[in-house]
Order: sequence, then structure tokens, then C-alpha cells
Amino acid sequence: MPRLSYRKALTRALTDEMTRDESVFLLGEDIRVGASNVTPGLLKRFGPDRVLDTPLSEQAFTSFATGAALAGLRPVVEFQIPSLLFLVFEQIVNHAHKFPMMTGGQCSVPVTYLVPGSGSRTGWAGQHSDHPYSLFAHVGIVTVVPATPADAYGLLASAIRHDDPVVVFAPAAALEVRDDVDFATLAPVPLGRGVVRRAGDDVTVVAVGHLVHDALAVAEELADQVSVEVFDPRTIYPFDLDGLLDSVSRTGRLVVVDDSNRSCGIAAEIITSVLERVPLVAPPRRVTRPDGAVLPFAPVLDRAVQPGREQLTAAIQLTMKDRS
Amino acid sequence: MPRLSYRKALTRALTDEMTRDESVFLLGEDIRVGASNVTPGLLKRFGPDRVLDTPLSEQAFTSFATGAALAGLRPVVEFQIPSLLFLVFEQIVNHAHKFPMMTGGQCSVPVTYLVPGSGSRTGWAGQHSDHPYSLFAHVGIVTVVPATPADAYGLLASAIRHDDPVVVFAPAAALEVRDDVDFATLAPVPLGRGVVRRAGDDVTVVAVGHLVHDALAVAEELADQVSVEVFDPRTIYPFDLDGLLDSVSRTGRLVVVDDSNRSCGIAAEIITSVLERVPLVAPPRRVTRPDGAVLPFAPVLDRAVQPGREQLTAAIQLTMKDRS
Amino acid sequence: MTDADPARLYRTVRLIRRFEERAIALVRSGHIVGGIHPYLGQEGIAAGVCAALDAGDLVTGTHRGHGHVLAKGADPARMMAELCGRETGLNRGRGGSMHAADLSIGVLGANAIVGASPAILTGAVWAHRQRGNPVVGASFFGDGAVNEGMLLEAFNLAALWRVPVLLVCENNGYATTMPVAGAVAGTITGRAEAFGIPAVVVDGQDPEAVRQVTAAAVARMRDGGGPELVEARTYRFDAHHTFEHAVRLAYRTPQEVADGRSRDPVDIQGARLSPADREAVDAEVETTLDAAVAFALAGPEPDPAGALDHLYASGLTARGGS
Amino acid sequence: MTDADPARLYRTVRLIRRFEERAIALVRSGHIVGGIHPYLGQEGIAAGVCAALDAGDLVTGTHRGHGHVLAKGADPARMMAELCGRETGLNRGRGGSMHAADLSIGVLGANAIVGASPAILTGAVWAHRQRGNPVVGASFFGDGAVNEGMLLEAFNLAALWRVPVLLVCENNGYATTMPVAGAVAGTITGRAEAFGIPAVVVDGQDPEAVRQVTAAAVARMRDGGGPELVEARTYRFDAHHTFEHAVRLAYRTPQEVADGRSRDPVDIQGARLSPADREAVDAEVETTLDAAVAFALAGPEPDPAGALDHLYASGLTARGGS
Ligand SMILES: Cc1ncc(C[n+]2csc(CCOP(=O)(O)OP(=O)(O)O)c2C)c(N)n1
Ligand SMILES: Cc1ncc(C[n+]2csc(CCOP(=O)(O)OP(=O)(O)O)c2C)c(N)n1
Ligand SMILES: [Mg+2]
Ligand SMILES: [Mg+2]
Repeated sequence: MPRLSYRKALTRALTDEMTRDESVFLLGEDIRVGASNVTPGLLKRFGPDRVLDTPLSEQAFTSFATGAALAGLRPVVEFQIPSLLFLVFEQIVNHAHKFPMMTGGQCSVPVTYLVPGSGSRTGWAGQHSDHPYSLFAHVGIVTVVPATPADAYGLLASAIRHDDPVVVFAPAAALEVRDDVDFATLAPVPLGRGVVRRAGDDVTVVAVGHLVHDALAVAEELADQVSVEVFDPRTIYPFDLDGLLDSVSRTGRLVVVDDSNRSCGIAAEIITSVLERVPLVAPPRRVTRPDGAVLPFAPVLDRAVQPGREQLTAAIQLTMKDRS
Repeated sequence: MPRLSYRKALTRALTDEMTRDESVFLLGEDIRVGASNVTPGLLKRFGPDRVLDTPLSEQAFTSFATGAALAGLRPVVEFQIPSLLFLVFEQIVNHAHKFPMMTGGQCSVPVTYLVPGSGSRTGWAGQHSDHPYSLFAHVGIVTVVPATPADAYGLLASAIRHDDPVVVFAPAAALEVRDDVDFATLAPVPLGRGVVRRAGDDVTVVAVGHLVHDALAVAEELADQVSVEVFDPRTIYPFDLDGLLDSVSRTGRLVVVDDSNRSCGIAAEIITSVLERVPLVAPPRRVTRPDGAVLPFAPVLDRAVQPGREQLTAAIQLTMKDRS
Repeated sequence: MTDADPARLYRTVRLIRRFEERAIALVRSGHIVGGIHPYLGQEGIAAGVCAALDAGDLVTGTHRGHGHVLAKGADPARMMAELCGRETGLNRGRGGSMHAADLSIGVLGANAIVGASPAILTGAVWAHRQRGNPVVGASFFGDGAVNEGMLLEAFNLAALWRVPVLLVCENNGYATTMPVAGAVAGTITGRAEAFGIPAVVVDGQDPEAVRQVTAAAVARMRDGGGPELVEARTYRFDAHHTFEHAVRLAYRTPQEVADGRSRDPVDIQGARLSPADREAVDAEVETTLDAAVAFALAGPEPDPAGALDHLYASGLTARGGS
Repeated sequence: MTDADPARLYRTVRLIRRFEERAIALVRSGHIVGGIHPYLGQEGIAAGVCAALDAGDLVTGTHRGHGHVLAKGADPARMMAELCGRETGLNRGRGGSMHAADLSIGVLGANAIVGASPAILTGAVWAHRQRGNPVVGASFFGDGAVNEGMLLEAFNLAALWRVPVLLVCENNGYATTMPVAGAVAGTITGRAEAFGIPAVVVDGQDPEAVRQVTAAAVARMRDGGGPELVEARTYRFDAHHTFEHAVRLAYRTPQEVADGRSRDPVDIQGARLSPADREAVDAEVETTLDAAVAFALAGPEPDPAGALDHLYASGLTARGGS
């Protein structure tokens, strides 16, 4: 079977959706040349009216996309760095998200915001290493964090077809993942549906984005001590609680590993949502970035601030010792 | 004892801090005239160099405050409406918050962001009714939501004296609260310290901001059925977990009522933090805004979207029936 | 295409004037909750601009937005019902004064965030044209908005991509209590010119002058021209917001207000009609607004069970709060 | 106060040039992680501007910021240690290339967010002056930044409040791969003039020309003048970022690059020294940088136990992630 990289899967999803639907177009910084390596070739294929290089005017081009969506197009906006979402938070949250409700259902705003390279890219330091997906889960914007090439393809395709704004975080640490993929099976992946990546009996580990791969590795390593089930939510808002409850009600134990800040992060949401519904046999645990994290530059510090395999291993082992 | 309104308490805190410390100054829109009724009289008292009316350039004046703080002043920035925080999210989160870490400890950024009138002001509708405090708890900025006049005074004073950025949310629904206050006892209230507003044995209700008053009312109403303890965290980041654990380990039951959106809100954080540490005798419950809430204009809809006494009453009653 | 009939233009000005006066009464009587930002005194701008637009053209408004929505042709009855928060309102009672919208006639909405809508309009006009629908747009904003970075970014985008949007700055001298001189370094027209956008000042109290300036700009834009800016000098006759009727804010002298009110667009345009014609229009407007108020007050309040309706256009159902 | 000694100016230009070349080598050898945005070709701007500033004056830089930090007087050894992520770096290894700062000499930091720092600098200069310390400031930014709304808001604030900040636009023709003509409607100087800010174009390849223009502006600012803008026309000799050394991006022709590189600020300023003097400076710079690199590589890596140090200046201790 051919190998597909995560990055190429994103390119392929864009290509397929632009081919399928004329109303899809792209805008962003340096996307014609393809500086972030997701859009190369698209200018040639689809022309300058559908691949727009923008000036450094993130607020205006984000709202430009809102307007274009109100007028029936389906813009995909690429952001070079994750913190640009802070800069356009107003335009997304206070406008794109609110238009359908505020107009009493007169319109839809089908925009996709694509961040190829979220989270730490080692050495990019404080202002380029954020992973702000939980913010979007809080404000209630559909938010996906694909872990695999097939999901990168399928979730981006679904995002583009979705009638509300969707933020697609492609973690930097997942961009180089490659999988054997039968291209014929590439298809939209339903939003809001998680998947069990590895079956297990003793504890459910929910892992977000690139951390799915770490969770799988840890599960393998611990295989002779504990049977770990790995659940990949894929979409973090709306969250597939039913899918997770299926798993947790079997295992009775829950650990969440998530690369956003701890306080009010998706890990807290997952744990609370589960405990509102089913009891656990041991206290829940989460492995996250610290509260208020700012990623320091030096690689050793940068790594220390991110959730990793060691902490996850420890959390699983402690959970197995605990009893509620 | 004299009556002090919440709003006047804010004015008094500004006055006292500006008197005490020359480096404190105010900036914002229409603050000289005092359009939001928190700053009237301050121009006359402190002069135009310490009470600056800004143009409608929220991003620039927020970063102007950052620069002034780097140079040793202590700016207080007033925002007329809560969603302006979306507009300056980048300037607060990516700059003011990150400077100390990114410079390796070379500086501090003591800025206070004051929002007098957060949450719903009935009839102000979709873009003026947000209550985005959980966003700041997620990014790790000190965030206070005072419930009473004395706390409005004391938390604002502490915010101004604090060496890191602090966001002060003054809920619109609390601004008209008046209390009997011995002015001599007005003092800074420590950040990060909650308080038990009402002692009880059966269930701990954590209520944020104006909802403290609703929680107290509900507790009184239910007094013959259930003994409700009401915990007011006052600061939502950093959260006073020790204070709350004291309460919850006695009552064994936890309900959180909070006016921010449900997913990844402070209610989820509180519940998760508690359950990581102590077991409950019944599943936790939360009463919040819905996921992704946009407040509709019509008053009956606006109210339906906000957490209220009825839902809190129901949650308490259900919790008392539950057993983990 | 543009409508130079003085009576029609007068009717629009008069309709907005009387709509606002009735809305203020409904604020006082408690039927409109949350108050409004009255457009009184500025009616000539919305009326003049929209008279020079086609039905398919697009507009965006502001927090002071009733005039823009009405001038583009919204039904005053459904508009008033919206202000009263009724299910029969333009936005089913979900929007209210600051978000009134009628996409079916090209009104992409009033907008409560100062400076936010020109970029949205630019995208919408561009997209319509991509789809083969050669509309133009007009975006209204105040003198306060020209200090918002997002507005200036929109100027740049519109100019770069030659999107035919008319940038209509309603310079009423104040942003709430802040005078223009205290907030605007340089000039308003200079901000447009900096991006290569032609800019002109017009007397905003004269509806016909506004219409003519707009018609000329729209003609150039339909001919392939890019954005233009019109700075309409005007005066806000009433409060920034009706809350100011209760809380006096000292920022304008009574003399200044009296001077400002002396040039009334209703009278300026009204003088272009015979007294009889003017009376006929006035009478028709009263009848229309009587019916509008009656319609508004008769409309049902929304059912709280539908509080989350339309939160997601995709049909996604939000989890409730309890 | 301003330093017109050609040898000193040459030394700064040469120091930055050779610092960057060594930094690129350290990127290649893996000692600098994450790469850098080389300032090669633009050295004359930082050098010329900072030569006209006093020690107490303030500057802010950009993502392409090494030159600004060095020109203002930062220790090249601690700067290089910072790029290498060492505890001995200016920022204790917490900042890296895009955040290098030395507040003790008025460098409020390089800044990775395009257009973000002028407002910060404006506030800092204003605050110093409120406190009786009559400094001026210079804020560097690129041609891409002039399309950021927050930058234009800062122009307005600085002009309104007459804060003496020199707005230094380094126009190197591109924002990453976007040519100026594709991004900037109107002109760069026109954007300043729109706010009443005097603006002038200078040859950014000539360090002395930059120094003179700056000195004149600074003199006016110290005399009570408000902000001014200098557009320094320059050319980026190397990649946007060192990642471009690996991934070829096709946006400049080899001919254009060759032309651009033909006007080299090192040579232009070097020609103002006798060959012997120039050699002496070059030798001293090499010695300094040999020592800097040695210092950098000898410095200890930070202890991961201190990963959350300085997160809060107040001493608040953040809760860890596990
Ligand atoms: C971005 C933003 N900042 C502040 C406000 C609060 N606010 C509402 S209207 C207004 C004044 C607007 O002035 P101007 O643009 O001149 O319009 P006018 O009210 O005079 O019609 C302010 C400050 C807002 N709604 N949005
Ligand atoms: C607000 C913002 N948008 C985008 C980026 C990504 N980015 C970094 S540098 C750059 C180009 C900047 O161009 P210019 O201002 O001309 O400076 P130059 O790189 O040419 O020195 C871009 C797009 C960013 N860091 N910040
Ligand atoms: Mg105005
Ligand atoms: Mg450039």
C-alpha cells in the first residue's frame, strides 16, 4: 500500500474538495508558494482566484472569509502559526460563530481555519508554540485535532463541507507521520465521532492529536502490566462522549493526555463529562501542559513543559494502583 | 453602617490605589466622563496624565499599557464591553502574559484589565453579553470575579498591586449590589483565596460572581430540606483548591454554578480538580451556560441561556438523591 | 438605476426619523429592552447612500444601525418587532437593535463591534462577484471606527483587490463622548488616501448631496473601479445611547447641540417637496409606523424552549447548561 | 550625543554580519535549534538607527531581530548563548532568536508577532517620560507589518499623544514570499502621513545615511516633536528563515537576488575606512565573535526543573501538568 504523509493528506483533502466543489477557495499568507508546505501546486491547479495570498492583515482576511461565506462560498483560511488565532479571536468568536444565531437563522458561515503546525515546533519558542484548541472548545466552535494521515484527510474534508466554522489543528508533531493508506479508502471522517485506536480492558487513555501516537507507544510498552485502551476523540468539540462512555464503562479508569494548558482545558472537560455520567473505580488523571504555560526556547525546557510519555506512563501506573 | 454599592466600591478602589501609588494610571474609552459610571470624578482628582481617554484602538492601547508596565507604571485598562477582550486577546495572552518568561525574568507586566459589566446586560444581545473568564483561566492569567462590594474593592486593589496581569470581571448582574460596609475595614482581598459565604453540611455549591447571590438565595430557600454550603472562589485563576477541598471533604457533594460556557469552563476545572483529590458521595453537577452559547436578544431567551436559580435548585436536589 | 425622486428620498429620511422617535418611546415604555443608539440627525446618510444602490447590492451597518437597515428596504414592521424581541422580528427576536439583519435584501446586519463590518462586506461583495453577480456594497461606520486597526486592514484589502465597496464614514463628531480631534490623528479622508482609495467629504445633513456623491462613486465602481470613501459630516441630535437619557454625560454644550440640530435632514430634504406632497408623505409614514408598532407589539415572544435555535447552521445541537 | 565615527558604525555593521554568518553555521551544526531569520543585508539599518540613539533610549525589534539587539549594545556572547538556549543567554535560554531582550540597555525585545511591538514601545517611552526620564524610542518593523491593523493603531496613538518614537520600516521588498506591491495598497510613507506623522525614505544599504536621517529625527523628537517614520529601503540577502535553505521557495529570481546583494552595507560603510582600519575592525570583530561562540557553547543548558521559572513575575507558582 502507498505511504501517505499527514502533510500530503492535508494537501490531498484541499485538492479533492476544491475539485469537487467550486465554492471552496483558499486564502492565507504565502500559500501560493506553499511556505508551510500544505498548499504547493494548488495555485497552478486552481488559479489565483481560488488561491489567494493575503497581506499580513489577519483580522481583515478572517472577516473577509466570513463575508465570502455569507455570500455562499466556502473559504479555507490557513494560519501560519497557532497564536494568530489569538489575533483573530474576535473575528471568529464574535462574528463568524455568532452570525447564525444573531440573525435568527438567516445565514450560515462555512469557514475552515487550518493551522498546519500547532503546538511546539522545537525552537520556535514562546509566541509560536501554543496549542489553543481548548479555547475553541470553550467558545463552542467545532474543533478537530487529527492524529493520523487518514484522519487529517477526512476531518479536513468534513470541515470544509460543514456548514459552521471549524478549526483544524494539525499538530506540528504529527505533520511528519506517515501511514500505509489505500487511497481509495480516503473519505470524509464524521465530525464529532471518536475512535478506539487500541482496545484494552484496564484503563481508558484519551489522547488528543499527536499524543495519540505517544499513548499507543506507552500502551505497547506497558502491555505486559496493564491493558490500555486508547481513545482518540478526533473532534474535541463537539466531543464524542457516547463513544468514550462505551470505553470507560468497560475499563472503569480514565487518564487524559492533552497538549493544552491544564486549567479549563479539554482534559478537565472530558473528565467532568464522564464523571457526571458514570463512576470510576479510581480517581481520574490528566497529563497536560502546566497552568498558564509559555513554552521556553531551550529544547530541554520546551520538552519539560509538554506532556510526554514518561508522565503518561506514570499516570497510568498510579491509576492502576488507585481505588476510589 | 454605611451602604456601599459594588460600582462605588470599584471607584473607591481606583481612587485609593491611585492616591497610594503614583505609578497607577487609568486608560480606556470615555473614562474621563465616566460613561460606565466607574471612573467619574477621577479626572478632576488625578488629572489628564493619569486618566487617559483613548481612541477606539483597543489593541494599541492594551499594548501601550504593556509597555508602560514594562517601564514601571501600573496601568488599569477599562474595557466597556466584555467581548473587547476577544479583540485584545493576542495583546494580553501573547505579549503581556508572556514577557516575564520569554525574557528570562527581566521584567514584570503589572496591568489590570477591568470589565465593569460582564455577562448579560439584558437587551445588549449577542456581541455584548459574553462572560469569558474561563478563557483567561485557561491561558493562565490571574482572573477575579468579585461578588460583593467589599470584594470588588479588595480584589481590584489587589489586582492593581499584583506584579502580573490580572483581569477583573465585574458582572453586570452584581454592579447594583449594595452592602452595609464599615469603610474602615475595606482592604485588599488576597488573590487566589476563596471564602465560605454560608456554612452547610450536605452539599458544597461553588458559585462564581453574581451567582453567589443566587446560590445564597437558593440555599435559604432549601434550608429546611438540605444544608447548603456556598463557596465563593473570588479568584478563578489561580483557584483556591485547598479552600474548596476543606468544604467538599466535609460535605461530600459538589455542585458548581458558573455563567461561562459549559465546555472547558471553570466548572469543569473545579470538578476535575476536586475529583483528582477527594472522592464524592454523589456525582458532581454543574449549572452553566450551554455549550457555545450566544445570548439571544429577547429577554426570555437571554434568561433561558443563563444559569439561574431554578436550575441550581434542581441540581442540588438531584445531587442529594444521588449516590456514587 | 439610482433613485433621484426627491419625494422617495424624503420618505426614507422621514421614515427613519419617525421610526427612531417611536422606538425611543418604546424604550421608555419598556417594550424595547436594553435601549437603542438613536440615528436621529444622521438619517440623510443612510437614505442618500441607499437611494443610490440597487436592490441586489449589499450593506453593513453599525450599533447605530436602524437607519441603514430601513433605508435598504427592510420592512419597518418586522424591524420594530425585532427591536421588541418578538418571534415576528427580522431576526426572530434573536438579534435586537444592534444585530438587525435582512439578508434577503442585502443587509448583512447592523454590527455591535465598531469597525468590524467593512472586512465582512468586502468579502461578501468579492464572493458575489466571483460567482458572477456584479454587486457593489456600502459599509457604514462612525468616526470612532477609523481608529480601529481591523477597519484599516479592510481598507487595504479592498483597495488591493479592487473590491467595489463604498466606505461610508458617518462623522458625527464624537465616538460616545470622545471628540474626533481627541481620537483621530490626521484626517479621516487621509486614511483612505493612504491606501490609494479616493475620498471625498460630503454634507451628511443633505440627503440629496449624499445620494449624488454615492451615485457617482457607485457608477465608477460598477465600471470596474475599486473602493471609495465618503466622509459624511453630520451631527447626532440625541444621546449616544438611550441610557444617556437617564445619566447625563457632560461632553457637549447645549449651544453646540442646538447648532447641530439646526441643520435637520428632514427639513432640508422636505423643503424640496411642495407642502402638500410633504404632508402626504408624512401621513403615509405615520400610517406605516402605526401599523409597524401594532404589528410589533402583537407579535409573540419567542418560546424559551427555542433559546438555542440557530446556534449552529449545521444543525448541531448544543449541550444545555444544566 | 549621536555617534558619527565611521569606524564605530562600520564595526556594528560588520559585527552583525559576522554574527549572523556564525549563527547560520550554528544552525547548520545543530547548536541553534529552530533556525533563525537572518538579518544579512539589512545591517545598515539597525546600526545606523542605534548609532543615533542614547544608551537610555528604547528599542523594539522583530522576528528578524538579532541586528537590533546587537546594535543597541547587547553583549554578543550572551546573545549567542541565548540563540543556543543556554542558561548564560540574555534571556537565560528562555527566549531564543525571536525573543532576545536586554531591558538593561533598553532593548524591550525582539518580537515574533509582526506589527506588535510599536504599541508596546510607545507605552514604554510615554511611561518613562511621565516618570521624568526623557527618552526616545525606535521601533523596527518590516514592510509586511504595515498591513497589520495593530501597527496602524499604534501610529495613531503615538501621533495623538505625541510620543517620540521613531517608526523604522525595514522595507526589504518581501513579507516572506509576498512582494510589497502585492500587499501594500498605497505607500508605506503615506500610511504614516495619514496620521500626520512625517515620513521619509532612506537608502537602508547606507548605514551613515540611516544614521543621519535618524539623528535629525531624534533631535526633533528630543525637542518635543512627535513620532516620525523612516522607510529604509533594503534587501534581504539570504532566506526569509533558515528553513528556506532546505526547502526552496520560488519567489525571487537569481538575477534579482544578485542585484540586491550588489549593494552591501558592509562594503558601503567599509569603504569609508582606510583598508588598514577596516582590517583592524574586522580582526577585532572576529576575536569578539570567537569568544562569543566559545562562551555560548560552554554555557550550561538550563535545568528542566526550572522550566516554569519566571512564568509569573509575582512569584505565583504554576500547577504542573501531571
Ligand atoms: C471595538 C469596539 N470598541 C468599543 C465599543 C463600545 N462602543 C460602542 S459605540 C462606541 C462609539 C462609536 O463611535 P463612532 O464610531 O463614532 O460611532 P457613533 O456612535 O458616533 O455613531 C463605542 C466606544 C464597541 N462596541 N466596539
Ligand atoms: C501577526 C503575524 N502574522 C504572521 C506571522 C508569520 N510571519 C513571520 S515573519 C513574516 C513576514 C514578515 O514580513 P516583514 O514584516 O516584511 O518582515 P521581514 O520578514 O521581511 O523582515 C510572517 C508572515 C507572524 N509572525 N505574525
Ligand atoms: Mg461618531
Ligand atoms: Mg519584509
